[in-house]
Amino acid sequence: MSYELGVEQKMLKESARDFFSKEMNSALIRELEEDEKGYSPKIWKKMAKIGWMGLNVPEEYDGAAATFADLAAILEEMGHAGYAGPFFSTVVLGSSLLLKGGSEAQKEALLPKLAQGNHLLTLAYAGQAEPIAAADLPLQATAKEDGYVLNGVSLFVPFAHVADTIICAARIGSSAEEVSLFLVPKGTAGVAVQELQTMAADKQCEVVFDQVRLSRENLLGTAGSGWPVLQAVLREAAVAKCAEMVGGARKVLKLTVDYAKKREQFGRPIGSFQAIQHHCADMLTYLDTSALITHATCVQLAAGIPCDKQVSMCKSWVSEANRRLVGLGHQVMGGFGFMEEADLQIYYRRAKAAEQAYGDVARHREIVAAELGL
Amino acid sequence: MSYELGVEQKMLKESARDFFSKEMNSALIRELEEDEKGYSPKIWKKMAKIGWMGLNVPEEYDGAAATFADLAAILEEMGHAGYAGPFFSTVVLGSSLLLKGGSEAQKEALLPKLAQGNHLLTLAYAGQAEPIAAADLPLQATAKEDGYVLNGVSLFVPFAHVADTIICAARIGSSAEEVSLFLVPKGTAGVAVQELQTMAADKQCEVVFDQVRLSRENLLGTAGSGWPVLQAVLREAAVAKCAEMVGGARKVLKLTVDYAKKREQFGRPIGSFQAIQHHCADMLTYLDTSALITHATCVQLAAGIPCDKQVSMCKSWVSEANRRLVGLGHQVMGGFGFMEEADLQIYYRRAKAAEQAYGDVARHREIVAAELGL
Amino acid sequence: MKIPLNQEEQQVLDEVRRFFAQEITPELLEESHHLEYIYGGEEGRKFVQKFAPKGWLTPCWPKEYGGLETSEMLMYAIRNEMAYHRVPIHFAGAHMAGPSILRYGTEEMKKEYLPRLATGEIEFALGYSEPAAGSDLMALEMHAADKGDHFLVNGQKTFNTHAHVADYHWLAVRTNLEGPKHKGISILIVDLKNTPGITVRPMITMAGTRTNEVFYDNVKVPRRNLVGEVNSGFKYIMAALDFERMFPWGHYKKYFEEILAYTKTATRNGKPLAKDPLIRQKLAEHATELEVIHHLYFNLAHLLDNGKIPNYQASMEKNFLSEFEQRLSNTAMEILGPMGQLKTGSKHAVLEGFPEWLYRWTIIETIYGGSAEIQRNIMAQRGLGLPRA
Amino acid sequence: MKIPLNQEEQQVLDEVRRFFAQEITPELLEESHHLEYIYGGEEGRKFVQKFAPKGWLTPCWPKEYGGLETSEMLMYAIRNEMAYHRVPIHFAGAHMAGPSILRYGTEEMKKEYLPRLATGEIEFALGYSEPAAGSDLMALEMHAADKGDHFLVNGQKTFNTHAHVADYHWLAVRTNLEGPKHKGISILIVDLKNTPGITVRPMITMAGTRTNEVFYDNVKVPRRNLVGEVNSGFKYIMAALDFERMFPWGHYKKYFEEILAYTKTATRNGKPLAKDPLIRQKLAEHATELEVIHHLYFNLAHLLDNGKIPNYQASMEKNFLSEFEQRLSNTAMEILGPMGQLKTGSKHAVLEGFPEWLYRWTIIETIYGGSAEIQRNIMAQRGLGLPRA
Repeated sequence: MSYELGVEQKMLKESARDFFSKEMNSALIRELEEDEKGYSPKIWKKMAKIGWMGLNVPEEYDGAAATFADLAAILEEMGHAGYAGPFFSTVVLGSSLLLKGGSEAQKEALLPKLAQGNHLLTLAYAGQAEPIAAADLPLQATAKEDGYVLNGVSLFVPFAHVADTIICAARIGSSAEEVSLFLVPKGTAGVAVQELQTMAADKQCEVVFDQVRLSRENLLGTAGSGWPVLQAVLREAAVAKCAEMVGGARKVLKLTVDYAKKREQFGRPIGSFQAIQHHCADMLTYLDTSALITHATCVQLAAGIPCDKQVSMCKSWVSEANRRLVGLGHQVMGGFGFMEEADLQIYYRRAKAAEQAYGDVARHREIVAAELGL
Repeated sequence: MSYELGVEQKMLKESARDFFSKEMNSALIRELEEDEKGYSPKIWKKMAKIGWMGLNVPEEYDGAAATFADLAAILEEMGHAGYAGPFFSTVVLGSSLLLKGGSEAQKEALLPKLAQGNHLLTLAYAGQAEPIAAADLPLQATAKEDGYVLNGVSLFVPFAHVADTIICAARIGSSAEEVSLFLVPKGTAGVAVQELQTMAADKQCEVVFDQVRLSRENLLGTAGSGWPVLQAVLREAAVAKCAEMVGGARKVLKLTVDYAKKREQFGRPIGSFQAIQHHCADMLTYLDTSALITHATCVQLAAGIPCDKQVSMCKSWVSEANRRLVGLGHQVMGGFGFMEEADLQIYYRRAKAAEQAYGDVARHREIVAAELGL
Repeated sequence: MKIPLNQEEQQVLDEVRRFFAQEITPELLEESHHLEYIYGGEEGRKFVQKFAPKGWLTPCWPKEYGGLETSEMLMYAIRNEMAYHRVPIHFAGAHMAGPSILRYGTEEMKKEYLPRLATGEIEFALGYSEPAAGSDLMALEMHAADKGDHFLVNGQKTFNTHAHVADYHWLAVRTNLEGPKHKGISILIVDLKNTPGITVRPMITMAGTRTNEVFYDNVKVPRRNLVGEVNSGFKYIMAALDFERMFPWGHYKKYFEEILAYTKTATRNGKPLAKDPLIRQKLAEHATELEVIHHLYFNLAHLLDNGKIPNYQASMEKNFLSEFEQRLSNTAMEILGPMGQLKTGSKHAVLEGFPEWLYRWTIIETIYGGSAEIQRNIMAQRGLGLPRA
Repeated sequence: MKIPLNQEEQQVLDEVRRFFAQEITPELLEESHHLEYIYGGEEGRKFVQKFAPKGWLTPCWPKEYGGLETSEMLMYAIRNEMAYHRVPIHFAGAHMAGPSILRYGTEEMKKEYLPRLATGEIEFALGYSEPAAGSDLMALEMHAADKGDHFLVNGQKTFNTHAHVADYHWLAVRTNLEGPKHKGISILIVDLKNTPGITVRPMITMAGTRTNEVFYDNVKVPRRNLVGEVNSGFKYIMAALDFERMFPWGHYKKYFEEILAYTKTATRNGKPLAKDPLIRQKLAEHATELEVIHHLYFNLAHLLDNGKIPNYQASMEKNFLSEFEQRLSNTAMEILGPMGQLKTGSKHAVLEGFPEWLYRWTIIETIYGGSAEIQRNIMAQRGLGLPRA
């Protein structure tokens, strides 16, 4: 691997930066936090037109066949800009699930629509906690002659309230071999979606499955194949979150340093005080290390190299570094930073949500420990 | 409790400070680290003459019948001065074991001699780790018709190489009710003592018991009564170590602040740099909090109030605070502080030894957790 | 750990506890939380005016001004009990303006304000910070022109947290434009509700709580409302900051107990949280930190009761507590996992959504009332005598 | 994580590894440890002079001076491999004086020193610090009077770590007593073994390692030994510090692996350490930190290979690594418990007594080569453009 982005990634990243600097702004971020949908369909359409929804979709399904590292470049800029919307759930989760687990027919049916931005997806798999083993999955499937009946409550399902299809992981028994993924179209009887109010105002939902009848055609791929597909997608999601966090961290450091240079107290810029300088130096360290490890992990994922340990090192490191970085930003920006109108506090709330998503720090460290042979 | 020492404790403390400022010095500390005995018999005699060995011995055994808080006042000054010697093993461990566990005859036989400074004691109970349950004790006792046979290797026994009597904890089975304490006089056949070389050069020893035959008279108190006595003494020892650490921390902060005021770089005292000031402020916080919690815990111990949780909070807090304080001291004093000739490094090495003695941080936190009902 | 009170004082504290057990209503708690525990709301006033007349709000004040002439220790104990019960706890009047009036005010001023402060009848808002004067209070610019029998005040304040609920403003103004900055500041008492020319505008924090910016436009303040000597205000502010830097911590004891109780019953993926060694270590560590805070806090009372003014010790308590709050809030989020991010009122919210609110709120705490950096400067310079840069 | 090398370079690295596997002797390891991994001891010279002539010590140097003209990446990789194998790793000549001579020296000087540095034949000692000039290098006072064909040097240096084993001194002296301090410093090369008037005295650190104070008493240094321009020394020092701030970290990878292996087999009170969740978390954290260091380190090579001079990045790598070392050492002590305090040679000593030595040694690491505070200043000022005070 190189320590630099490839030419194409750089271009992608720059165009994404341009796009979001035009389309996103502080007022819109706040508006979307209050908005029922939680995203701007107008921006969504523009993004689709550029081709970002189909970024990691193969060309045969009208996608751009880009690598995971390319996708990460866009995600970083989304994190930087404070973008909110169903991109992560549709592209990082949805298209990847379809690609890794779907039948040819399912791919043909859904991927082109998705790539055009006309089909929103999401994934329901967690209950009150991140499931570690198959037995922890909150959704239970019962096999019937003509298909399956699903029951249970899944929580923290991003943008389920607007998704055209919810892909859900359900278990028949308690072993990994008994987990299947299902495609659940919007409006399926027995499915109730309700938004949760979360700190990051990020449209995580409760999805209740009450005697939901699904046919075999709703199975993503084949019965019993769900667990490894789910795990593979969750690993990518963890790293994708890191890319978002790196972008956010970069923005926070910029906000902070700009403030420290401008704000004067005791007759000089506060950025000339050693305590402030050292906070900023630590922030820079958190940012650079997060960017380095995320880049390296993306490269491995993109190359298809097995890298469970690497993924968990990345997610645990970036989650913690980012939380600390934003905390230091607040310490530097003081009263100005903790007002609702300061953008900093948005990144603070999102940092915690990102830390908790797809495995928290302790969970990923435990994976690393197991990979170390402990 | 009050947040101030009583009048008598203040006097004790001041006289101890005077005593050690006359008797101890940097050169002597270094000499004793290299010395075979590891202490100065001359100073020992002077301390005995003042009456410190009999400090917590009742008057009927020629002691001063002082409280644990009084003893802590002296220990703090010992920590401050960098005193080295068998005071802790003889007084904190030895006399307390005799008082809590010994028969009347044993007390009469040993306490007056101890109080006069003519009998050195120590305690052997640990193996390669701090024992948590009775089954973890490394010494095994087998009951015979005429007494017991002891086998096993105890480690980290302070000043065993000069002790007149080693009190050891041995188990017949693996339950707490099967633990007995034994008085093992110097020269007992089958007992081999060897100094270990430790980072703090603090005369911790290996004591090997190889078919050591002891009579029933060697039992401290009664058979099977050892575990609770041992635990009570170890709790006191943990807090006594805290008192030592507080004294050491006070000295380290003084060394550091004096240096920061005097040492100039970039045309001004380094103590005027904000980074140095903040290190010093954190050191002050570690010191004051350690002193406060140690004082409060000593008062409770002295009053005989059951306080297992308090003791463990104290030991875990002070151990960590002290380690961090000394580390910051090094960061402030830079190259000057890490030379062999700087006293700071002595406190650094001893801080780690004190942290590990009588339960480390994780061990004491686990006790606190259990006491919290977790 | 017990609080060192004499028997009589202990009885008062016991009585206070019984009173709280009986008198605290859900409406009070809701308002109190909504106002981030500042005094001045309707429910808060009803509640406080029931117990303050017993002398419990200002027990250590002289009897003639509504106190009980007890130790500071008792006052600290009661305040902390109030914090534990999550009733209003931030009294700019009783605990900052009041003690300053006691120390520096004229007899007339004492009689005018102290009894009403002691009973909770009136509340003050602090008027210190300005857009260009945060950590650097000395830089404040709000101008009060000396017009003989009154001052004419113009300018802007920010972060005046009580201003929308308080009756009076404890206002720092510049009365001398020449000479050293710290020698040109005075303190005025301004009737916030009956003085023309004052505009109070809300500023909302990331925790959803309100603070205010306050604009003075040719506001006339009678000369008799000048506290102490003219141009000596900075000295009074510094002394009062020492009062403010004594932060009760009972709410965090309570919060810790709630997390502990939750941990004892909850499971994650079928395993009891209470048996998770990482959680056990963290909670033990926090229990220990609470014990440390207990001593840092009551030691301040001890110093006062022995005729000493805590200064670096107050900074230490403030920093230790506020940094602890952030650690505790983060631990709670770790224990609760994704459930921790649910807000009050959301489906499935745990501990009534408090954890996510506190996770936001505690960020403010290391900044309010003097940032952690300023407190460390104070500890180093006042506590250890290290030289200024 | 793989190191980004091309195929040819990878082959060199593989060859280096094979060489190390065959050629490292216990005597070398003992001397190397005793000398805290600085170059200049007898065994070290024997060893290095076997492999340096292959170009492995200075692979990125021009071929004419003994290099292979490879990337910096390979040099970084080899240095780290050396650190992992605990052979001498601190070369004041090959890695600090050498690159400075390459950049600023005359052709004559290059020919005189570079080939001998590349083969490991000679070693330098840095002569920067003085009693009054530590973090504040600019304050150095050792005086070199310009006598035309030579300089006459008088004064004292401290913390000159290689001075007792090196052949030459890379000496910073004051050549102009007037004007700004940083414009009066020059660099001289001094033959330490054959120049009268030099006294080297040992200074022993808390880790038992040796550094030196060096006294110059009317020492004559030929003018041709002046590096670059007179009075431009401070610039050269700053540039060379950037080289010094690239710290290999292989020894700590090795140490981590040893602790990990120990943890997998050892028990405490009958329970396997490997199953202790606290230990699992800590070791996972450290494994992750090592991964981070890997990237911080090799990214420096990447920058150099792309024509950039790392500066704040070098400070970052130095700080991250040295602070990591302290965390790792402390974790080792926690895992080992009381056994960790046993010294090399003591009965029952674990991991040959390394843990307690490293616990002492790592304290020095956040200070040597520019304290952590200075590095943070650099990151803030050079990396983020924050203004000086």
